[in-house]
Amino acid sequence: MVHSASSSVNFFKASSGWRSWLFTLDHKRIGIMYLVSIIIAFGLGGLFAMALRLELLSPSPILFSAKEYNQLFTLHGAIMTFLFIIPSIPAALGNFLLPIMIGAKDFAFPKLNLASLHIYILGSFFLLASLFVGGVDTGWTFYTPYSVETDTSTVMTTLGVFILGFSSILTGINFIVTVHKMRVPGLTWMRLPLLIWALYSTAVIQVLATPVLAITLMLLIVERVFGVGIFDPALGGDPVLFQHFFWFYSHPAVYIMILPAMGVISEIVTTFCKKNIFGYKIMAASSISIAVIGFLVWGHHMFTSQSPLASAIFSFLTFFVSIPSGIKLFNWVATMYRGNIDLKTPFLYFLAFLFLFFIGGITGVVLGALSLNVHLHDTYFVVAHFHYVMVGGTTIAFLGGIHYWWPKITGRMYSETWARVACGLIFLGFNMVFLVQFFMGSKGMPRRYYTYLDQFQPMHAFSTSGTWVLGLGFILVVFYLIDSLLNGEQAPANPWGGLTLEWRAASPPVLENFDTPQQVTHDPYDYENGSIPHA
Amino acid sequence: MASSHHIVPVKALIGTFIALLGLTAVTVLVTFIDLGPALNLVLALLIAGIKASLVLFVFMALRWDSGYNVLIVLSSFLFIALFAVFVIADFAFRDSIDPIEKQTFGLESPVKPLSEAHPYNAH
Amino acid sequence: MNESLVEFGSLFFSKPATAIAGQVDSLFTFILWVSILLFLLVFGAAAVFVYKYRSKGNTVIPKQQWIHDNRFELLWTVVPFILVMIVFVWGFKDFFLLRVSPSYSYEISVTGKKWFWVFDYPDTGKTVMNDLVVPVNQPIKLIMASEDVLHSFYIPNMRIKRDVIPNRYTTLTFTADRVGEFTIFCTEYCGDGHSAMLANLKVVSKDDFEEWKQTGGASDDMPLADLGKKLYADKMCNTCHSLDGSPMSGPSWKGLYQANRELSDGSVVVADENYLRESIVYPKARVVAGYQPVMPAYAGLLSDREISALIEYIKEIK
Amino acid sequence: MLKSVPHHVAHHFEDADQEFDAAKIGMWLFLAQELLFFSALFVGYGVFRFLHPEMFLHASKLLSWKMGLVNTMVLITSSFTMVLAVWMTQMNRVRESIRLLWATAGLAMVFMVIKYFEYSSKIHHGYLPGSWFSAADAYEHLHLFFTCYFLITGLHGIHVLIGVGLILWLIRKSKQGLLHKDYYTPLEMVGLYWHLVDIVWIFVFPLLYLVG
Repeated sequence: MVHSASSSVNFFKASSGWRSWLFTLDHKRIGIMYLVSIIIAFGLGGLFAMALRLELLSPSPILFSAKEYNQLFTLHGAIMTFLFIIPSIPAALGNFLLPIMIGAKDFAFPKLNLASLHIYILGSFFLLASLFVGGVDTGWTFYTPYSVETDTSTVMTTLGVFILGFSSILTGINFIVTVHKMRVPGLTWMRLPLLIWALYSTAVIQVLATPVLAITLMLLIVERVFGVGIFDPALGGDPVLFQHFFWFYSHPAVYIMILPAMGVISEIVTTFCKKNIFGYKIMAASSISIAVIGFLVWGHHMFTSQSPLASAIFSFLTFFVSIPSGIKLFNWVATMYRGNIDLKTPFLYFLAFLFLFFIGGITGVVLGALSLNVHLHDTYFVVAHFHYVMVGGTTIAFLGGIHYWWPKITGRMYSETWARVACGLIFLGFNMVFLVQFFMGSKGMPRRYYTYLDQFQPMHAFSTSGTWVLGLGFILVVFYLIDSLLNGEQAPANPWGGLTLEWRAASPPVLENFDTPQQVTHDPYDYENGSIPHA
Repeated sequence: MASSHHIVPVKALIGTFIALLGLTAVTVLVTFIDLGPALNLVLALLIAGIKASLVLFVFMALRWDSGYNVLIVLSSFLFIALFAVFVIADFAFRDSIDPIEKQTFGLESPVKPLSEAHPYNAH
Repeated sequence: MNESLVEFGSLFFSKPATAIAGQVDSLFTFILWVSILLFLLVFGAAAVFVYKYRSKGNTVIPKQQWIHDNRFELLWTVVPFILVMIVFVWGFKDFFLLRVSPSYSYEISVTGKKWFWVFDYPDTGKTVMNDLVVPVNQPIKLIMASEDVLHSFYIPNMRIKRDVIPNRYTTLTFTADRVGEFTIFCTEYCGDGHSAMLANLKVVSKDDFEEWKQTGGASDDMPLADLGKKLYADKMCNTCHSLDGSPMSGPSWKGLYQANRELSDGSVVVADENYLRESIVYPKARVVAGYQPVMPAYAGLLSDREISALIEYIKEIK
Repeated sequence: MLKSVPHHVAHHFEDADQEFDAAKIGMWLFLAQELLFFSALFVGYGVFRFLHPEMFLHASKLLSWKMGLVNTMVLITSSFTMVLAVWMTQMNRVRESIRLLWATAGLAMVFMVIKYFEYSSKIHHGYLPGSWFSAADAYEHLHLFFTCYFLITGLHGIHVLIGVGLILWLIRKSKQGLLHKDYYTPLEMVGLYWHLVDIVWIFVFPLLYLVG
């Protein structure tokens, strides 16, 4: 057994050596390893994005060939989706926080948790190995028949994604079981922190949707290697069937990306307003309903390829997702009412999230409308929309979460000034890159274009210049966070005055999270009646 | 929480086993009665559904298990059903409105011919 | 020259060229104004809260917290629901109007290939590449199919788009309400030449269209080499063949004429007129070593004069 | 009587019940994802059957429904022996349980042997998926039926083989006395898995072998 007898040692110091990390069963160490991996993946995906935008500075080729450009955007998409956004909040922050926030010593299945990490690393190797064996140029969606006939190494990449899927499924199973069986006494379902509700809903999607992606990619590999004809029009198969299969996972996957972000935002807004969340029950219920409705709307990615009847049904159902998302937005704003608002960095990220998610959400409504979708589908409008949701939503919330729990995870404080500067740069840079893409897209600029009409150049150039501001912001974050690790002052157990269970633990937490058994007696954000730990 | 250890009575197991074998025979028999392809398929799926429920509820002891586990199984079957229905519906209604104008949703093209003697009225 | 999609002074959308396109845009305008209103409400409130309730350096817990109010929660469930349902019905209606084509539509068949478009006019037996010519105020029905991978046929000014799928016909319909020249894009990613898979839509008056059908707009008086230069761009040869010697998907045309070509089966052939002609019409017959046999056959797509023009042009590139 | 080795509850659980319930929910979730893993194949089957109903009718006659029936019976019986094995362990009759596990594994192998004969007959006649199809036949897309057939039964067959491996592992564990009436979680979990493999086959049989 890795765990030592003395449980009151901080988990960093409990044991040492690379084996004590790579084969640990401690959910906190696994969470940190995920965190490091996904930050590396994000850096790589970000570099690809910068290179792409650099190429698009000019309407004619400047840096890369068409093939290289296509491989760049494919890998940018695949890395950001499968290696960064999907595992970002659930696997990294969730792994670290979920057991602590429900007062458990660990996940229900620690070995399974470690296995998920190892599977994730294995899958990443396969995905990245495709870089060295011919690249992959299908776009992250792997649409047939192009993916079947391209001469690049589609099999290697899809195999990587297939393996990564199992990491996601096992994490999901572990999360659900842990929330069901490992809560401390008094922590009823209606007292769960909203992040836990969000992670729980996410896990449901991970378990029920990811296997469909796995079998779809398996079929793609079988199709490519053996030519069984299921997606091959020449053999009577149907390429649109692949799109159905792919989006049956990949649309719910969008909610794997955004739901945990919403959870993080709920945690931040309550703590920095010292307020109970407005409408707890409807917030929890909206997470679950987003997860469920999310399964029924995959066809809205296919309005230009499927039957008009199916399009109509999917468009109708799509609008139902906007209702719970809207409720969340309004409730966050209502939570601020008569609070005691502390404008620290995590709260700034909350405000940035609110703004960007609003734009992402409204443009989602635009795209849900059938007639407008026909015009905007596969243009930069879509590109801008999903970046507003995934970067403006998830990545901003992820950064907010990192800043919020950084003292808890590392036991160190970071520079508040630099953090605010970086937050501002990221917000500014992000809007520079993507706001202009809405205009471009609505005028008809198609996505995945290596060269484009000269008339779009000013807008493309402006967008590209934004990537430099955005990149600078991210680099700044890395710098002051590393500085905080080396020179930061010791963090107290509860620097922000949070009320949820993780703030009762030490910073950083001890080996099995708490020295003494915990008990919950109040609602998670009941500031009026609950007492702030270590206050 | 009550422990979910439940020992299924052996009689129930044997009964289920016999019922499963019997239903298998029924499935084969109904194939040889021609009820039209749709009804045959529905019947085959219905019998398979009963057999699957027997296995689920008795052999897998779902009947005595917690409600949550029942929910997991039911929701996965529900999602599979929706998956199948939507995809097949898409294939069934492909291009259904393009050739027809007035019959579908009472729609009429907003475009009116400039004159009755239209040069391209050939079709 | 095609009409520019980007206009000074307008943020969203290009200038519509069909009646229904304007209708589609008005839904966007509706959503835009509603969301601006919503934005002002939500962020106005947020700004007021941040300013009014910002911490004055203390950690006082606010008393009598407002944590729940059914009236408000109902309000922001029901109002957005009504709004999105309006958007749904509106979008649904226009979507079907965009889809239905009248029975007297003029039919044109469209074939997408890597990486160009072929338009067949069944009533005249006419076939053109990348230059779709249609009469104004006449409903047009495009019957589309792909010969290889997925493509998507997109005319931004008409607000229409539809995937073009191998082994299946999809249709697209529009009625241009003004004369002009517009851009057609491929919007479904289809490989290296995806972004070069452009075509032009020329909307002309009925008389001009009749005349075009007779003559085909062929430039009989243009010198062969000049015509070849024009075709090099119009027929998308430039997607795969460079003029400066750099290899793309296909061999460069620089110094190609009378050069020795090593073929994939090891034999060597001189690139004379006959070889060049064969390589245009049946490109897979003799493929140069080191290249994939990806070029589509242009048999039937180019007239004899056009083939000669291309060969003349190749001769000029040294 | 085999000597039983007491089970230690893992450190992060409160008691054995919590541990057992956790394992069970986890297993059911795993089974749910298994069902969805198979689902795309069935949806693909549904689409092609919808598009080519006569071809499917014709094609299913090319399969031997008798072999399918025998296999169905074999698999149902193996499910029954599996559930009895669990019951025996619950009664602390571990020796009988081991015998029943052997029976289950044996029946699974019988299933695979019949499958082998079916496959070789199809391969012999050229009834193969997609581009491998070489039989002369009246229907244009007949190979699509065999694409569905080989994909679904192939994936199912892999699951049967994994099941056999798991059953052998259980036999070993039982012999070591690790499974007894106070602790039989692995046995019950593998049992659930085995029944799921059975359920999949219950749908495969009428859909592939008995098309109207």
